[in-house]
Amino acid sequence: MKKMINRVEAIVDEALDGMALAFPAYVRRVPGTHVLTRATPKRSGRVGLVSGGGSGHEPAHGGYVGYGMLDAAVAGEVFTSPTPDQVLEGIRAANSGAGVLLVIKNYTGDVMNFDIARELAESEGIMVDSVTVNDDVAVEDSLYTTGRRGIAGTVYVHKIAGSLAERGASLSEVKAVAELVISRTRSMGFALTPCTVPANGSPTFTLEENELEMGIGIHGEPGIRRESVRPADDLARFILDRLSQDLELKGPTRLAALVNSMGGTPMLELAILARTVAHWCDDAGHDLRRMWVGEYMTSLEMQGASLTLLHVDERLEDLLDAPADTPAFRQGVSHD
Amino acid sequence: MKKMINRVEAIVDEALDGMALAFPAYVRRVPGTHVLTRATPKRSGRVGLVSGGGSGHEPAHGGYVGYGMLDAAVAGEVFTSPTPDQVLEGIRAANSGAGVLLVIKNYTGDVMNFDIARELAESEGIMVDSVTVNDDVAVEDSLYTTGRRGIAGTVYVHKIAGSLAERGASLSEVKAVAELVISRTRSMGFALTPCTVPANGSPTFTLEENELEMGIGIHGEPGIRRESVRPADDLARFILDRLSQDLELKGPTRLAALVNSMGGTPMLELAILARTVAHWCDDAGHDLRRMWVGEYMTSLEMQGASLTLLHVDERLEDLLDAPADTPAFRQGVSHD
Amino acid sequence: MTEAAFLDLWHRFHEKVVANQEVLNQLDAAIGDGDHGTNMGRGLGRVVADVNPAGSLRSSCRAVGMKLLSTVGGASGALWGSALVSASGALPDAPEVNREMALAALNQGVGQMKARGKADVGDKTMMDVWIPAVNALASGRSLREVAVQARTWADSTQSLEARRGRAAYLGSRSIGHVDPGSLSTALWWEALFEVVGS
Amino acid sequence: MTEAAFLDLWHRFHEKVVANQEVLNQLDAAIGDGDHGTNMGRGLGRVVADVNPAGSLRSSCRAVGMKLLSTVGGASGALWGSALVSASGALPDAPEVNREMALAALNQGVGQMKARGKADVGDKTMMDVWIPAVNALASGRSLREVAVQARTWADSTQSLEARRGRAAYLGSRSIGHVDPGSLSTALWWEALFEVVGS
Ligand SMILES: Nc1ncnc2c1ncn2[C@@H]1O[C@H](COP(=O)(O)OP(=O)(O)O)[C@@H](O)[C@H]1O
Ligand SMILES: Nc1ncnc2c1ncn2[C@@H]1O[C@H](COP(=O)(O)OP(=O)(O)O)[C@@H](O)[C@H]1O
Ligand SMILES: [Mg+2]
Ligand SMILES: [Mg+2]
Ligand SMILES: [Mg+2]
Ligand SMILES: [Mg+2]
Repeated sequence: MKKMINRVEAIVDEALDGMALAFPAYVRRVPGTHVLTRATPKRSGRVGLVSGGGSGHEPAHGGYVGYGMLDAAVAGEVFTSPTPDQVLEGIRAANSGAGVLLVIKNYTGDVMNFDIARELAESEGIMVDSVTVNDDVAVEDSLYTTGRRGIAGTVYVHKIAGSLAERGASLSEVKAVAELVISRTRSMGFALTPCTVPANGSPTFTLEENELEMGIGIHGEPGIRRESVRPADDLARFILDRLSQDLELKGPTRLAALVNSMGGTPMLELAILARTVAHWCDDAGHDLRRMWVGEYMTSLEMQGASLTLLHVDERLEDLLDAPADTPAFRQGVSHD
Repeated sequence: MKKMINRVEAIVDEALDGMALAFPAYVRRVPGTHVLTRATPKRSGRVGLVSGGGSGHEPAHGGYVGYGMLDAAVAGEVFTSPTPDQVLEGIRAANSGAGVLLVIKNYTGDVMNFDIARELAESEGIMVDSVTVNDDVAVEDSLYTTGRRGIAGTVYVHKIAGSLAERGASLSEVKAVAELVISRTRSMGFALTPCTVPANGSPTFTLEENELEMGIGIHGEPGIRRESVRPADDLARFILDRLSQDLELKGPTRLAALVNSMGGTPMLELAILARTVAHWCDDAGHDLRRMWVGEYMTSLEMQGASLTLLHVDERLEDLLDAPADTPAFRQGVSHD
Repeated sequence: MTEAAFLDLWHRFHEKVVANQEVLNQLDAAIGDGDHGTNMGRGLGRVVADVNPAGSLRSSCRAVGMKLLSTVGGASGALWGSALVSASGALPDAPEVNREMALAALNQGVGQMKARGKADVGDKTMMDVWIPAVNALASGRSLREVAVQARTWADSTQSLEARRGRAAYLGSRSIGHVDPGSLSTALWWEALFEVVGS
Repeated sequence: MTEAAFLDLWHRFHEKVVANQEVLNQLDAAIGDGDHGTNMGRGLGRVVADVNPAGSLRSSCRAVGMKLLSTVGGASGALWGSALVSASGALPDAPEVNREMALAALNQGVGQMKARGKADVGDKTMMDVWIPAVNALASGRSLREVAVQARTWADSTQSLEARRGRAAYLGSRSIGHVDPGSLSTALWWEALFEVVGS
C-alpha cells in the first residue's frame, strides 16, 4: 500500500484539519470532533442539513458543506459509519432552531448510528428528521433485506434539499423534497480497479486485466457481478437502460445526469462517458437538462465510475440550478 | 491497460465532444477541430486568452474555458502538443479584435507548435503575443537547455491573466501580468504510481511498492530522482523548502498555494498535504492568503501530487480572487 | 459474576479480537468492507484503556457500551454499543450479579440488537450466534456448551445468503463465506466462558 | 530525384517507422513521454494516404510538410513539418530535381530545424543525425555511406546527456539511452538510400 499520508491512524483527523485549513472561508472543524460545519452559519431559523458517513468518499461529505448545501458533515473512519456522539455534534452545529434533517445513505451502520444520534438529539429538545437515500439499482430492493444502498445520487439530495432549506422552507417541506428526489434518483456503478482501505493495507478484491466489477457500492466491496471489460459506450448504455427501467420512464422525460468518478478515473475518461449519456438521452428523446461530471462520491483511489439519473420537473430543476458555494461544488457565479 | 474508453484513436475526439455535451452552458467545440471555446464569447474588444497542450491533463485546459479564464483551449493527442493548424483555430476563435495571448507550457513541442501557429495568425493580421510558463523547479534552469517545464502553476496564469483580460486590459498589460505571475510561481511534483498512455498500453515507468519518483513532469516521464516513500509531511516540507528557496523568499511573505492531484490521488490524501502546507506557512510566518486543493493539472490516472507557491501582492490577490465560471473552476458565488 | 470478572471479560475479548483481527478483516473483505476486525479492535482497545471499575455493574456495563458506541463505528458499533447500554438497565447498581439477572440483562441486550438491526436467525449476521446462545442458556444449557456451540453457529453462517448488513448487497455471492460479526460474537462467548468458568 | 521517388521515400519511411513503432515508443518512454513512434506513425500514415503527385516537387514537398505539421504533433511534428515547408521553397516547380538542388533543399530544411529547435550537434536530438548527414553529403560522400553512418550517429546519442527536448529534463539520467528522434531520422536516410540508390 502506497499512500500520501503520515500515519494510518491519523488520516481522518489530519484530512479534516486539512479541509478546514484549505477552505477557511467555507468550513471550520468543530473542535475535538469529526464534524465540519459552515464557517459562516446560515441565517438562524432555517432548517439545518446534516450528512456524513465513513471517510474515503471525498469530496463527500465535508466538501459539500456551505451555502446551498449542507450545514454540517460528520466523518467516520475510512468506510466506517461515524459514531452517534459525532453525529450528535453535527446535529447540534447545524441546528438553529428550525430543526435538522439528516441525509443518510442506506447502510445498516449509517442508519443505526444516525438513528441513535437522532434519539440523543431529540432528548436534548432538537427537532430532527431524516431521509435515507437508496439510489443504487444494482441491489434488489426488498422489505426483507437491508434494501438498496445509497451512492452518488445522495449529492442530488444535498443540493436540492439544501437549496430549499436555504430559501427558508420548513423541516417537513425540506424532508418532503428530499424524499421526492430520492424517489426519482437511480444510480449504478462499476470498478476497473479495487481500492485499498488504509487500515487493511491490501485491496478488497482483485481484478484481472480484462475484468471489471459491475454494481459496486462505495466501500470497496465487490459488486454484484464480475464482467469482461467492454467499451465505455456499452457500459454506459447498459447502466442507463437499467436506471431508466427502474425509474419506469415511459416516454421522453426531463432528466439530470451525474457522471461520477470512483476516485481514480480521470476526467478524460469521464468526458467519454458523458458523451454517451448525452447521446443515449438524445436517442430516447429525453430532455437532458443538466449534467454534472467529476468526482462527487468516491471510493478512495478506485478506478471506475457511476451514473445517476434524476427525473426532474420544473421545481426540482430550479432547486438543482440554484446557487451553491462549497469547497467542492459551486455554481451561480454572476458575470459582469 | 484498462481504461473507460471506446477506441484508443477516438479518445481525444470523444472527450472533447463529451465536454461540450456536458457543459453546453460553458463551452462549445469549434466544428471539425480540437478546440473548445466559450459558449458565450466574452465582450468584443477584449483580449483573448488561448492555452492548450497535449490531452491527459484534464481539467486542463478545456475545463478552464469560461468567464474569467480562457477563451479557447486547444487539445493535442494524449501528452502530445497540438498541431499549429489547431492552435490557429483556437487563436481565431479567441480573437475579437484586441489581440490574443497564448499561454504556453514550456515544452519544446508546445513552444514550437504554438510559435508556428502564432506566425500563421500574424500573417492573417491577428495580433498575437505569448508567455511561456516554466514553474517546475525540479529541472535546472539554463540558457543552454530547454529550460524548466511548465506544470500546475500554469493555472495561476490562466486565472490571473484571465481576470485582467476580462476587465478590459490591453494585450501588453495582460501579457505583463502573466509574466509577473510566471516570475513568482514555482512548483514541484512527485509520483507514487506511473500512468499509462493509451496509445502505448503500458506504464511509462515502474515503481516498487516503497518507491516514488520525485520531480516528475506531467507527461508520465520519469522524474529527476527515485526515492523511498516517506510521510506526506516530509514530502511536502521538502518540496516547499525547494520552492521557497527558488522564489528567494527572505522573510514572511504573502502566498497562495496549490495542492494539485496528479489524477489518481484522492482528495482525502490531498487534504493531508494541504494541512502541512498551512503548517509550513505558519512556521515560516508566511501569510497564506488562498489555497486551492484538487485536480488542476493531471497526468491521466497517475497517483501523486504537486505543490505550487505563488508570491502574491495586493493586485495579484485581487485578480486571483476575482470571479470565474468555467466547467472546472468556479468562484465568486453571491449568497443572498 | 463480579464487576472484576466483567471487566476481565472485555480484556480477554479484546485480546481475542486483536489475535483474530486479520481474519475478521478478511472475512469482512469477502462479503463486506474489510473493517470489522479493525473496528472492533479499535473500540475494545479504548474500552480496555479507559473503562475503570465503578463498584457497579450497571455503571461499568453502561460505560463499556458508551465507549463502544463512540469508538467502534459501523454496524457493529451501533449494535454492540446500544445493546450494552440497554442491558445495563437490567443490571443491579452493585458489584456483583447472579446468573438469573445476568441472563435477563443478556436478553435485554439481544432484544435491543434485534430491534435496532431488524435481523433474525438465518439473516447471516451476528444474530445467528446471539439468539441461539441466549436461548440455549435460558433453557439451562451450560456456558461451556454454549461457548463451544458458538463457533459452530458462527461457522454455519457460511452456507447462508445474507439478508441484513452490508453482505446482503452481494445476494447469493455472499454464500460460502463466514459472517465476520458472528465470528467475533463467538469470540465473546469464549472469553465469557474463560472468565466465568462453568 | 523524381517526384515519384520522392513520394515513394515517404511510403518507405512510413513502413520503417511502423515496423519500429514499438522501439521508438520505448526509447521515448525511457527519456521522454513514449509517443515518438505513435506520433510519426500517425502523421506518416496520413501523408501516405492523402498526398498525391502534383507534377511539382515543390508542391509535393510542401504538401508532405503541411500534412506532417497538422498530424504528427509534438516536437517532431513541428520540426519535420516546418523543415519540409521551408525546404520546398528551394525545390523547383517541376517533377524532377538534380543532386545539387536536392542538397540545397536539404540544407534549407535542416537550417529551419536548427533555427526552430535551437539544438546543435551534441544536444542528443535528431540534429545529431541531420547535421553530420548533410555535411557528409555536401563534402561529397555517397548516400550509401551516409545511410550506413546515420545509424551510427543515432547510436552515438546513447552516451550523450540531453540538452534539448523533453529528455533534457532528465539531466544525467538521460545518458545511456538512444534518442528516439535520431533513430527515426536514421530510418529516413535508409529509406532515401533505398529509393534513390547511390
Ligand atoms: N442489521 C444487522 N443486525 C445484526 N447484525 C448486523 C446487522 N448488520 C450487520 N451486522 C453485523 O455487523 C457485522 C459487520 O460489522 P462491521 O464490519 O464492523 O460494520 P460495517 O458493516 O458497518 O462495516 C456483520 O458481520 C454482521 O454480523
Ligand atoms: N529542440 C529540438 N531540436 C531538435 N530535435 C528535437 C528537439 N526537441 C526534441 N527533438 C527531437 O524530437 C524527438 C521527440 O519527438 P516526439 O516524441 O515525437 O515529441 P515530444 O517530445 O513532443 O513527445 C526527440 O527524440 C528529439 O530527437
Ligand atoms: Mg465499515
Ligand atoms: Mg509527446
Ligand atoms: Mg465492515
Ligand atoms: Mg515524445
